Amino acid sequence: MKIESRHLAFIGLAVVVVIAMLVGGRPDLTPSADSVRMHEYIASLAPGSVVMVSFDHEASSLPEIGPLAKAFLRHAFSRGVKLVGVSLLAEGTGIGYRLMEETGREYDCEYGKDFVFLGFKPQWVAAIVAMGESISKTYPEDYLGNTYQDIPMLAGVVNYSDVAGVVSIADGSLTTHWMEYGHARYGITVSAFVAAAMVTTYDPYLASGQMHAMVGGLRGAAEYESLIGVGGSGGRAMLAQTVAHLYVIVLIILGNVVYFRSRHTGRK
Amino acid sequence: MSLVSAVLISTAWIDPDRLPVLICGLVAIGIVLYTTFWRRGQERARMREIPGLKAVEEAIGRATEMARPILYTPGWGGDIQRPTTIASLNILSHVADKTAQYDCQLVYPTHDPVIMTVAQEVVRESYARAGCEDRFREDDIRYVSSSQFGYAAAVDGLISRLQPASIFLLGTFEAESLILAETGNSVGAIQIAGTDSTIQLSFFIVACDYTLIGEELFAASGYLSGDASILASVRAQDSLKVLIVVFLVLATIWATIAPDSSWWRF
Amino acid sequence: MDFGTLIAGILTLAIFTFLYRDNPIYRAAESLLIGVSIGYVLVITWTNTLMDLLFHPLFRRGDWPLVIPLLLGAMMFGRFYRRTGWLSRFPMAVLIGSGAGVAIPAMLDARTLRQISATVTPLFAGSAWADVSTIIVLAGVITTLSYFYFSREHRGALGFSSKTGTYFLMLFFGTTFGYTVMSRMSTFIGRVEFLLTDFLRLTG
Amino acid sequence: MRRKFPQLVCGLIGLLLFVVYFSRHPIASSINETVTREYWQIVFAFALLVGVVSFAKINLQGIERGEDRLYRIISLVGLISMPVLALIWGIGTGSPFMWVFDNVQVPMQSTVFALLAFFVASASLRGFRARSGPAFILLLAAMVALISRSDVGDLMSARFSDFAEWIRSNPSMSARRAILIGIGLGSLTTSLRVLLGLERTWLGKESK
Repeated sequence: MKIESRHLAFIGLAVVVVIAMLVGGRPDLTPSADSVRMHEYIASLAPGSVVMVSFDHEASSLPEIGPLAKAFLRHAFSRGVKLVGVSLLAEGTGIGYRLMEETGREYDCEYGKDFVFLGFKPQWVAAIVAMGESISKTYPEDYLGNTYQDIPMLAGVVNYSDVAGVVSIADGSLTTHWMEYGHARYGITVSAFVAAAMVTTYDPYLASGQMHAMVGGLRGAAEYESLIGVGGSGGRAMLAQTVAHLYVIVLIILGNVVYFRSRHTGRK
Repeated sequence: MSLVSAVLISTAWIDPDRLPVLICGLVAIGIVLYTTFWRRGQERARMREIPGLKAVEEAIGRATEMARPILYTPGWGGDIQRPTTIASLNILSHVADKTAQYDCQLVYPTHDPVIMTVAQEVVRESYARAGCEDRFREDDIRYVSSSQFGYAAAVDGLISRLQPASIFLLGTFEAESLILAETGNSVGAIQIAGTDSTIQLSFFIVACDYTLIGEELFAASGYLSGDASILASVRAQDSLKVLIVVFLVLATIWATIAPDSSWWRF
Repeated sequence: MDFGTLIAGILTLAIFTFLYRDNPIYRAAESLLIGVSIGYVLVITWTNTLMDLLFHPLFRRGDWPLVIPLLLGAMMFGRFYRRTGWLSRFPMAVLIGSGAGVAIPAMLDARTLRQISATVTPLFAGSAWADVSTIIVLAGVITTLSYFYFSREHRGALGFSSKTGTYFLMLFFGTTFGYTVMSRMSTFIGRVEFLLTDFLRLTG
Repeated sequence: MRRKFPQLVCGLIGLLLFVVYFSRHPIASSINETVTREYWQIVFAFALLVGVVSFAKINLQGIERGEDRLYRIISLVGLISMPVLALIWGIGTGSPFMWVFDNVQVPMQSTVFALLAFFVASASLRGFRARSGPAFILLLAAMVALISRSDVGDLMSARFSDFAEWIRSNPSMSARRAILIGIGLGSLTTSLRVLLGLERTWLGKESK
């Protein structure tokens, strides 16, 4: 069995993360400006206003997206905001319904009165544009097969002008379509909870006002949880996350030490 | 003119919100057309070097010497409508010309059946031009899976089994980028990457030997093919950049003097 | 433990064996993943696209204009014979042409124009710190653009500007790397959680 | 004829969609929708069939030749079983089709995704060498981001996180913005070349 330096790096990572997960723990965090801005935005919505939430992610990123989605849903449900769930990805459909259902139950919210899940429509651009014209025509039925007109909370919700904003929960670039079509064409306010990897991609959109507010990554989820005062898995995984980050930093430093040493001996 | 546009707008044929885009688009198109058709014949300006380009020849030479295959893949993120994919196919055509000449195996896995179809056409033509169409193997240009990590697993497997001497990762990549680049590194391949996906660029820069950043990919396709029209459009893009910089500076000064102005907002 | 979790756990471990190197266990799992994922896409495309968008509207509702995409699609099959291979260029032409037509205004608007106007910010309107930020952003955009200027060799002022641009680019790539590490670690932590909690039941 | 005609179709339909973008007229919207929704999806679906057939063909030929027989059989069984399951029991929640998706495809996909964490580790060890000024900046920026997004940043000082945020939303954002502008221009010219027929790689280059 031939062990290379990369194998050692692999083993090290597995060991530190597994130990951190077994130990557990919950550190305190100072929320960043991004999280505070999102929190203020959701808190400013009047109870009873309707917000659309779009689950634009796949199953494979659930470990990161789940805590973000729950933090948002908890805040919205606790404020009495009514939520309309949709999904632009086939894989996000089952997950979106499950998340809304579970979180809604925590706050005694009733399906059909406080929240509803419409489900998935293919071709994201077409779906976004079609809803801009008419949501009921795009979704004649909800995810569970109820007719749109029979759902009490949807009475009077025709298109984006009857919705306070859309919150996209995304692991990739789908939020771009909400901004480039939903916002540019119909003027809907777009906010997003995104995977950390996407944060720098969306920065210019946030700076140009095409996006209203953004929270990113597990750290963002943990910050948001501390802002709304509930615990969640975002905080729980933060210890493992911190340890993993430190481990990567140690590797970077180690790599440079080896590099400069070999250069040094090479010169001699 | 203004009467015509007023009529068009009033009958809803032109969306007034999009008028600025239309005007800027026409100006940009005008500049591109002018550079392409009227200035094409002018002497070739001394272009700036792109480091990844020489490496392309080097990578092909290396594979030939070592008698090992070349692996070329356009990433999971693109489809045939994406300009990046088209630029990547241009470079593929150049690479295939060389592999046909030197009789070196070229393997091209892709996630998109349409890209597969076009790539087969491109490579077949290259082999025909070199007069050795019999050496072209359609199976080498293959569709693996549309699912992101199905594709990543398949290309990973190919890399570890074929042990290619050189790997080209040119196109639109998503999260699979680092999986491929690190596996390629573990088999000791020389790797040339290029993409417009900004997140993945950070990984390519860390893990690959040469990286074409964003627009460099478009320019590279022009340099390699030596196509005068592509080079002309690279020049047109440069003129547009100069215009943009002038605009930025002027508009910032203007906005500072007259903060209420808004002509610079699109 | 239910049967599904058992299978999922075994397959998870099989994929992880690739970290040591390519091996028969990984290869078997990889082959299965490729096959199943193609099968999944095939089924979803069949029901959501071919049935919902083409066959049902065409044959049940008599939506005859759909004959055009049907014909275009069928032309793709021309590829199976060398003599009819050129037929597949027509559907390709439609895809590529319409893609290009849509891309020109959309890219120009969302990527170029809006980003240009967002860069323009009045100076001396807020704090001194805000002005510093504004100037840095402006300098960053201009110098990075100059890095992508190809028509001339990068010497003199252009050389200085494009060199400065590389520093901005590296700052961006470094920051992005840092943020992306966070995502990647989260995913791995998720798999560890599955293995520890659901599969091995070591934590609750 | 075999090249010119497709070329013409490409240019005309491209021009049509370009024009349609600037209009809000119902006819324009419906053209836009018909092409992007119906044509793209349907043609892609047929192309997928072509891809699947060629995938099956390559594997069957491989099995005949005795190359990697076992693995190829596993792939084909996976490929065939999904449509068969869907055909017999449907694709609803709780169907065998979804069971295979949930317990076979999703865990494997997530795990391939999770491999990335390890490759991040090996790339960090190998790739971040402070060889030059820019390379040093790359390394430094990565470390600042890593620290600020863990708990350590808070322990050091709140100022540190603010500084990291400032870097992200100012100098770093400006580079990303310039890349975005450049890609917008690159896409514009490439697309234009396609429509004008100057870019013909997709047709296969003519033999000289």
